[in-house]
Amino acid sequence: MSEETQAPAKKKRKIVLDERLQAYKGVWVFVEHERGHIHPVSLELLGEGRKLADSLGAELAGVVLSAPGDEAKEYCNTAFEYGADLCYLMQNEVLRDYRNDPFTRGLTELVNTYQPEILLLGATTQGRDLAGSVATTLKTGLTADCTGLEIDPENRSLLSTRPTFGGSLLCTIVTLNYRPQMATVRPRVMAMPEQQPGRSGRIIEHPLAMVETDIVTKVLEFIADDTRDKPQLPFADIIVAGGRGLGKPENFQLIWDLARVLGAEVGGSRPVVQAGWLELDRQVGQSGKTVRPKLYIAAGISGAIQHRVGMESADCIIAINNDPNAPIFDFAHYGIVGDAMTILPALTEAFRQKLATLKQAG
Amino acid sequence: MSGIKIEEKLFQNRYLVDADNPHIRIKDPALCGQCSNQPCTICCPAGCYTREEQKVVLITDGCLECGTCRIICSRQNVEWEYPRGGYGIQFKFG
Amino acid sequence: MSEKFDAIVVGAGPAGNAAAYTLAKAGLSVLQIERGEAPGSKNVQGAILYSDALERIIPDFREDAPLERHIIEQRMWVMDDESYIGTHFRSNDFSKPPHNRYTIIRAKFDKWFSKKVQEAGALVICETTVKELLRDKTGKVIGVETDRTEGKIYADVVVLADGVNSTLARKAGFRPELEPKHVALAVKEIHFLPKETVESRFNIQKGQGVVIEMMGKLTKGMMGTGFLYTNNDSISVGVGVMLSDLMRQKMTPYELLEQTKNHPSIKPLLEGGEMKEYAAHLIPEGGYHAIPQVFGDGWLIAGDSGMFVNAVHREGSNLAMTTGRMAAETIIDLRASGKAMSAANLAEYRRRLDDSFVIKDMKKYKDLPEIFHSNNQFFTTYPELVNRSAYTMLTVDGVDKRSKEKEIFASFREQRSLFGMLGDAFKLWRAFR
Amino acid sequence: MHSVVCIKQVPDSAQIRVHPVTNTIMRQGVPAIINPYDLFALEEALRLKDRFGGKVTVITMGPPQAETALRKALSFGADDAILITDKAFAGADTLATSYALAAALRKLNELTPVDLVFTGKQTIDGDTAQVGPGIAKRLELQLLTYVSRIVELDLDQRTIVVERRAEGGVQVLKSSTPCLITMLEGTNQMRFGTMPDMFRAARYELQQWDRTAAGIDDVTKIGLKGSPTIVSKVFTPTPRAKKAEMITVENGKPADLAVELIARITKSFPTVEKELAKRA
Repeated sequence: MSEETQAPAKKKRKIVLDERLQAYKGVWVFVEHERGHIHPVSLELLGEGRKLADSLGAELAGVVLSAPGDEAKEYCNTAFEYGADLCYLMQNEVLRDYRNDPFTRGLTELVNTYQPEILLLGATTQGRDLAGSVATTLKTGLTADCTGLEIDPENRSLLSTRPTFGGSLLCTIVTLNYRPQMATVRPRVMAMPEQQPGRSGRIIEHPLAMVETDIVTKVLEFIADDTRDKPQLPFADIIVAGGRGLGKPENFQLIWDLARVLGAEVGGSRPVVQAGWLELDRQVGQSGKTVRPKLYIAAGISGAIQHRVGMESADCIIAINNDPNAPIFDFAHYGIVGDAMTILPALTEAFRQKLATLKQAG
Repeated sequence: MSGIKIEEKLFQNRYLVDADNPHIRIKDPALCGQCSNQPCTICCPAGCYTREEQKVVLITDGCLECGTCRIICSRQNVEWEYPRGGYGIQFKFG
Repeated sequence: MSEKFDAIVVGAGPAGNAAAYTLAKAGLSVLQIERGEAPGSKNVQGAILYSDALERIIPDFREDAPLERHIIEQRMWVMDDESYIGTHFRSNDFSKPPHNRYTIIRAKFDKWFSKKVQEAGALVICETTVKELLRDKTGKVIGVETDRTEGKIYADVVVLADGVNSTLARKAGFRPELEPKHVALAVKEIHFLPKETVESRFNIQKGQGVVIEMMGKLTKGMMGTGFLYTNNDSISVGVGVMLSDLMRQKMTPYELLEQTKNHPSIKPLLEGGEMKEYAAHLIPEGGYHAIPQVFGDGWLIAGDSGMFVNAVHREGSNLAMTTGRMAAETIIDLRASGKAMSAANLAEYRRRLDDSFVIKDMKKYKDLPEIFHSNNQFFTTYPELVNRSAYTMLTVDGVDKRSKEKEIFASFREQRSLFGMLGDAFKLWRAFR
Repeated sequence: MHSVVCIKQVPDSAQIRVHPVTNTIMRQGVPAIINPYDLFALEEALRLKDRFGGKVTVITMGPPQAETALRKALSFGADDAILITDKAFAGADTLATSYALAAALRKLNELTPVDLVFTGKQTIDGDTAQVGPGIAKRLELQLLTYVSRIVELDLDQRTIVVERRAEGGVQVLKSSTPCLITMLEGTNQMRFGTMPDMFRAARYELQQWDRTAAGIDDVTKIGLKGSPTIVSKVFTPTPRAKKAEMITVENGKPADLAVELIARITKSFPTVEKELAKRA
């Protein structure tokens, strides 16, 4: 939907659901899996789906499409432990590796047969590829990268909220007289629900009438990412970042020391990358990476807006700067005014002890 | 300087940065060491020139292409060109 | 097969657009090259549009040109640190169309002007920077080379309207580098406010505008001026000082702008505004003596590139449009009579400028830059004295008026001495006669 | 070889600001640009043209002003440009958009057979990444999304091998043309157009198609009517400008500061505590 040409609906358009669509019930979550394990986003969506199903008074179902074998049963059991009441299971050799054609055919078949009112997928490269073609095949509405999902009490329809215009605004999207209401959600947006070991549910198997010769696109091979050397800042949970306030490139070693103890990724502001202290892949900010770690430690970074827009959505931000009115103290959670060169080693030591105590306790 | 952050002002502007192809260059950094008052570090309206120990560091990302640095450099040590066509500052109002 | 045109115009500011429009309207094959993403992306101005210069090019411009407000009130302020004394001239005649002056926003205005240039038949190509002039063995300019592959383009004549830095003329050796005392650096912001707030704050109706020119201690002892112009739903505020003065001061341009915005008389006018852009630009202030060679074999210079600015009256864009138009008219007349684009023939352009208000005005104030340059008391002492005197006269404190007058004269004499004041009066007379 | 690249003119969202005090949307001075992701698609098509020869056509669906985006695409080296514009398209969401573009592509295919259709990964104003898959489904084209490299292309055999970004790795797929490719960002860098291309773009007589010219007869499928989703409200996120809690200790020794900081974190940030436990 293109925002700028669409004026928000002035009067609240009364969504009247025609007869045929009344029958669509239940909330489905597409369970994405890759080489033996479920993608975490699917579990987060089961948590979100549980909430939606409860407020609708409907059932939550996992949808598993995979090659024949016990693994698929495992995926269903895990889905039950994260809240699913039942699982639709479709097994066929053509579903071994993800390909658009068979997965679209399979998911569309299930939807047309068992008619859910809500279908959620993870906004991964697989989820977005599949959601786009399934929504078009079903001729229904799809909202991507949602940050909030809730049920409109008046007419039981799904209200999906998502960022627009580069994230500076949010908008709420409603699917009109079409079912199912589809939405994708990015990883790490929804909270991970508690696992309830031993929780079970029923499985409904459904065949997919397709053979390999029906499918044009073949998978020649799969090259796994070698994550060791390439910095993965956008996916890091803990980041230690340094700025020009550290004074000299040698002082950056203190950042690396703390990061090693925390198993964290190292990042930096634009000036240090420009000055050649750090490689471009590690630059955080407007013209670098956008990161959403759980913990972001910033030492010697003034926190100019060009840096802030790249890291302000971190869960917990710690700022160390010798300038008391550095802008970073306006939005960090905790601040220490002091010399990073002495505070960083102290922090490294304190965290090492903290991890040691956790180890004994754990 | 009472803590006016030039970055806050430049953040409002629209730039098409010609990545790693800066249009202005300091010809001989050593000359800057001998320059007593380094006026470029004061007069540049976008704060592109910053003093670092003896040297002067130039980051052209926020450049407003006014030409001041070329004119005031007493040693004509600034190689000043316009950015490539379509790059650099793009004024929304001007 | 290389491209060949009757004329190439470099730059899409007021001078370039005026030249390209006039040439295209006369049926010449014209190529206009602009380095910005669009005409206006690289241009900065206060900005006031003087209708007269544009009327001679596009008489019916008011029908669809993006104009902000027509100006009905001019305020001139002489500033002290906490006060100003000045004149406000508001006339209802200014409200009667056709309006004489408008505030404009250059990015929108230049894009409109460029559309007119294209409708007139000129070929406009943006996002392309002209690197240097192409010259034949005799040194005659025969075209330009751009920064794109296969970038050589030929023409009988090239109009250089590439702005104050005048890079092409400098590189070709047609003119020397700019001197700090011949140019001012202006920094400017635009603050957005609801239309109603602008109108209530300046006591104006829909479409009406107020402009303020400021001088005095605002520029902290440097020679320069400040300005505040009302646009439709925004306010342009800025300050400009001579580069030669700025070099000696330890104050950055954005610090000077911040202090200007916080002056007690200005701060309330900007209250609640949202700053949407910060710009900087050089303004030619050298006046008549700084005008370079403006014509030669196969080339002409128009606009800021030729230093055509009458600083004391804040007139630049009208001189740019006029010089652009006259450059084009000279080329058209030479072609009509089958004459070559030689320096001798193109000298006619300079002769026409000499007969026009452009050079006459600039000649009138030719000594002003020098005088003001070495007499910054006009920017410090006198503004202070005038403001203090007004304060003294207007404060009712039981002191009799004659004593107040004595005190005021004493303060003038003490600061400037009788002889000094006589000298200053003579200097002002010489600068403005 | 004939490639068609679908591009969209979008507001430069990086320039859109939210007023810090009134929280209103500041839209003044927001220029329109080519959707940045589409440039990777256009560059890839131009590189294939450099290798195999043939033609690159650029199409866009939008208001008349979208002409500037097409001229910019021409200036990079595209050969033809078609603007699909009609009042009936206003308010179209991705489903209606893919319907209209698919119809136009059918028409184009009749004029000159199309080998590859390119779209960007998504748009920066809609971010839905649905138009590509939507067009492919409607035209029965093989869909290859998040393509990072075109490994092989055999025009006679009509086969193509690409590398596609998947979760945790790269899939190498072999498929057949005609197919629809959405390009991953960062896979290439847009070239700097030559002067002849700039001239051609400035002089190009733009082709405009309304809905009938684009071969659309069923008006209920386009514009607001053909859109299953509508925007019910647009609002600004509540800004969290809460000042930092400053950590200080009497003796100001760094070691004590560090311990005090960690204590505060573990007390009010359980997720961080859990994360640390994982790494113990």
